[in-house]
Amino acid sequence: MSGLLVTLPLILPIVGALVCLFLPARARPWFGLAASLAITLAVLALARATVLSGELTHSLGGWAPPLGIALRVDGLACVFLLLTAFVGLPVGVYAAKYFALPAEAKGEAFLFWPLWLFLWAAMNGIYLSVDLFNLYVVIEVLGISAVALAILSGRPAALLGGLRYLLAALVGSMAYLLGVALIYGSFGTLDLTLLGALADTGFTTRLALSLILTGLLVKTALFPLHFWLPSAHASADPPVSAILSSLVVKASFYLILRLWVDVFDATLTYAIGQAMGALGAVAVVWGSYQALRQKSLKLMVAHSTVGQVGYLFLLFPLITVAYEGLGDSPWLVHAWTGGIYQALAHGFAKAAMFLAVGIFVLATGTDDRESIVNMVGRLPMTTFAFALAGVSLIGLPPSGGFVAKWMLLKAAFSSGQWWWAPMVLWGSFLTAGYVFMILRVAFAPSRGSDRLRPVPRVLEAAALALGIGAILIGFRAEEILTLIDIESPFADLVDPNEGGISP
Amino acid sequence: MSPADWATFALGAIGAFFFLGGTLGLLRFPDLFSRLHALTKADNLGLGFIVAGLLFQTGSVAVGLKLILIWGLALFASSTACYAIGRHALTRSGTATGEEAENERS
Amino acid sequence: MGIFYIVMTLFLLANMAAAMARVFRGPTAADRLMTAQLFGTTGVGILVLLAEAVPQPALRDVALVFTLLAVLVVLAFTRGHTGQAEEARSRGNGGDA
Amino acid sequence: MSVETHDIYMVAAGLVFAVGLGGVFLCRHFFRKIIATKMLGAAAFLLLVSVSRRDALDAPDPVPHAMVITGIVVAVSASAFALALARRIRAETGQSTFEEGDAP
Amino acid sequence: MSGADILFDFLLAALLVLLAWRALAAPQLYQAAIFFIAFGLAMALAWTRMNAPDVALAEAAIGAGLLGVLLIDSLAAFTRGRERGEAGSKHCADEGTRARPMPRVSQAVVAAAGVVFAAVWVTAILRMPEGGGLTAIAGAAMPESGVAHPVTAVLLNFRGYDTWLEVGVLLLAMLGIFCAVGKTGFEREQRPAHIDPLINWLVRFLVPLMVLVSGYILWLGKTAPGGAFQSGVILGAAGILLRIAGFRTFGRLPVWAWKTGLVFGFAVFLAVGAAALPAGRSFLEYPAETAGAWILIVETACALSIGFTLLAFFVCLNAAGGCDGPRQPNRTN
Repeated sequence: MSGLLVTLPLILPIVGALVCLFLPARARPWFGLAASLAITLAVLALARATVLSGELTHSLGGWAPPLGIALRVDGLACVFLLLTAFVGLPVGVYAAKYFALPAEAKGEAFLFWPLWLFLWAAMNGIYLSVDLFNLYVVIEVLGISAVALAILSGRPAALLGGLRYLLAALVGSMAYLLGVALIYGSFGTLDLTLLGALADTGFTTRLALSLILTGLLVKTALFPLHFWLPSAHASADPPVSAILSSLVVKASFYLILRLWVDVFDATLTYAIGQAMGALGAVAVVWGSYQALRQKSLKLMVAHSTVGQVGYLFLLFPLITVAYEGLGDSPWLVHAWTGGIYQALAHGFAKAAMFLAVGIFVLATGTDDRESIVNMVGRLPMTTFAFALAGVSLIGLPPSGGFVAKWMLLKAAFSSGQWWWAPMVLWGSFLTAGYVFMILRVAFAPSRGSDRLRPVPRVLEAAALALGIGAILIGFRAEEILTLIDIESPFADLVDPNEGGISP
Repeated sequence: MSPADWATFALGAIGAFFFLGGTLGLLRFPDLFSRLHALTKADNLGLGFIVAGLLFQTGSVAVGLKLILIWGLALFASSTACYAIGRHALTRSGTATGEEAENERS
Repeated sequence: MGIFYIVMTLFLLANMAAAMARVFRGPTAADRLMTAQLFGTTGVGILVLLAEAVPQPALRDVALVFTLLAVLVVLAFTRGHTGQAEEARSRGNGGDA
Repeated sequence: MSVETHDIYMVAAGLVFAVGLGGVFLCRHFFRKIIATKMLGAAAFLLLVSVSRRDALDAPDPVPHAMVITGIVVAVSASAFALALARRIRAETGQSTFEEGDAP
Repeated sequence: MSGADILFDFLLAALLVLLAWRALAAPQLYQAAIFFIAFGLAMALAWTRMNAPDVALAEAAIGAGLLGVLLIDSLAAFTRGRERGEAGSKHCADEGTRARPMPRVSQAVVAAAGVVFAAVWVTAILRMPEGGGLTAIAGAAMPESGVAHPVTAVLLNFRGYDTWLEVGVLLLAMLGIFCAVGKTGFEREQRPAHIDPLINWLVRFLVPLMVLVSGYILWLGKTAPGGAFQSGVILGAAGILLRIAGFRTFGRLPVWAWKTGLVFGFAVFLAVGAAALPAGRSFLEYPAETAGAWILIVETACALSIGFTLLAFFVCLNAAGGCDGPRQPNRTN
């Protein structure tokens, strides 16, 4: 029975995508939403089984590694599967309504559902797979479906952004594949678990690690490899932007995290960790600064992603000291959970933000920052959703973003790497800058005509649901931490008294 | 070396000679159509002699037939290709020199 | 006999490398395409020789597939260009969007 | 230590990769960029097969061969997609490079 | 290893690098395309030198045959329609098609970076541990795989999940191309072309032969190099040949038929794989006794679908930029 549980998050979206292709356009959203609901239920069942019985594995084709390919579910995988489902569901609701609007240029919107379900399958595939080459194939599925979604609108800007995205993704996956070839040549296996016991500090392994990391960093859009992200994310349709920004970059981040702790822990050094952290810190500052400068709403949110992705990488210097024998301290857990929490919080907040901005653009017909005057009076629900997302991005107290940043700060101080703390704070400060700049306009009294195009309530509700989600995960820290700890590399370090960090 | 080996050796050498001739022709001949002519020599005769030489080494009829099929196909494809290229060059430039203007360049 | 095959393949490979010069010089696209055609035939020659030398019978299948598909590129080329020329001649600049 | 076939192709793989990487960043036309990504793929495949040949000459490791066949098909699909995008951009805007001022 | 052997490998490897470089640095796009096709051919030879005939077959079919057609066909789209329009577009075409000479300083930097990379690379190769590989494990599992050829066993049984996803990538790329091209992709017909009598004759002879060879390669896969992909590509090539020659048979298919053709292989693979789950086996596990038969079914379905998809690539790519000059900007759908 566990076989069915483990494979359903993969099979369901793909079956959904194939069926969607043959349905008439009218029926697609309804079927797509039903499929999304089914996937969410399947993921919940899988998470429950994981909580009850610990790690689950499944050998595909009945062939165990190293010959065959295995799927493995642990706490980390569950957290990301759940994030995808709970962000994907409201975005799906939004998309169902959005693509039904009689907008001017709809492009090939009728392909949204098959592509989105394929993309969902690919993300789930990444969270489940523990085979280096299989991950390459899944990454390509992810990349191609993401680019196809990004160009749905058919506008020239989207096409150009999409092509740049595709080329960057291809370079990334080829660098990854070259690294995998070096690994296979060195160790003769592709299974992450087996490799974890074999990986060494040899020159070849180091080169393989750098190639694989570089490839994945391109896809995660870490500074300075983020050049493709703003144009691709800002030119897509709002639901697609939300998916790309909040979920797709997380999939390659997850993979880096997974390889970092499961495979290359022996190969890593203090210096590599510090370098990743440094890039992250620069990204935080650069992305936030660029976001401040943008006149276009969507570009601002896209640049904000570059900055927020930087936060994720502050995790690496903090967990890498462990491999230098500097200690088995409980603060490693803080760093680990802080990083994962940042991924969750950003996932919800960024989706909410893109959906809200999409509504603004829909209502005013322009992407200009100054056009949203008096939104608080005209579209209060959406403005509220935007504000909630902003609160989480800044890291103000009751939100998920606060928990993430608090834990990262705590880990930075207790590990003695205090220099990451000002980076976290400065990033928050800059984020507050662009969020409040938008809110200032939204709260300003309107000067001219107040006429807006009508916006369906469903769109606003979906954005608000995600905004509330970004805050809510700050309150549900207990459950999420329990899940993260299942088979976590730092599970034995958990101090039960330190577990919940309720604000 | 058996007589069959000698035959392979000799025919292979003739084939190689035609390949050399084809390449030299392609490089040295002044205009497109004479280069085309040189090319067909390599295609038809060069490969033909090599295949003929190899026929002496094959034990089974099936392998021999496959080799002949390969040669036949190459012959067929190259003559069609040359026809297409030639026709193309004629429609393009309208002259038989093939020296079409450098407008492929930009 | 082994050395004979390898010398032959070496010779054909060197031939191929030399023919590259025509791709540089052109001057027409047709010349470049002819060179590709010669590359293909030479490659097929190398493959059938290697099939005997290694020995690896499957290489004959590779050669077969090569010859079978070689003509496609040429036809794609002539179609793209002849079509363009004819089109330009017959109806001026009419787009077909 | 004697030089073996696989050593030669392993080194060639690295060089082809370097050429491809240079091409992706330095070439401006979409068409060349797409070809450059194909070079990167070819390099990775070359390395995979050449490491597979090291341990056995008569019975090579089938796993990398299968991986390369999979990889070739995947790479061709991605290239075809990129070509389609580039052609559409060309048809719609007349543009076949990224604009000046944009990142590569 | 004789000296001549090594010399051959050296020459071929050098040719590979040279062709790769020229394909990217040649001044004109046409040269680039021809060098790239030659590069594919050299790759196929390299595969045979490394005793990988399966890969060589795939490379011959895809790399040299099919991709060559797609590139050459696209080239025409990139170089045509240039004359129309203003200085701006001319500038664009000139800048784009021709490789620009680099400034001296950049050249030096690039060369230095290349030398450093090469040094790092050679060191890594020299220090690579002698990894075991999976030859022995795969060999031991062969009797249960249902086929006699190891590469086919890996592709369709041991690591069937990768292969299934790969067929999915083909389908997905097709959807992507469809997005890129727009809805008109299938509907837009070619101009009624005048079919040249000689080419007509060639096609009538070659297409049945291609179908025959495709079947032969598929059947071969069970015991020797060959199988679904190579076979599917040849099938696709047959379709493309028909298209190129001006036959329009496939353009008239209704959209649902196209969709079925694209999805067919992937769906059959999925169905066979998922049928194992209720029976208590793993996903994509075949019943032990009948594995061979199931693999043949999956392979046949995949070959048909792959052929169909590749043909669809070609047809749709043609619609992406087949016409001269810019298209009407505001398309309705």
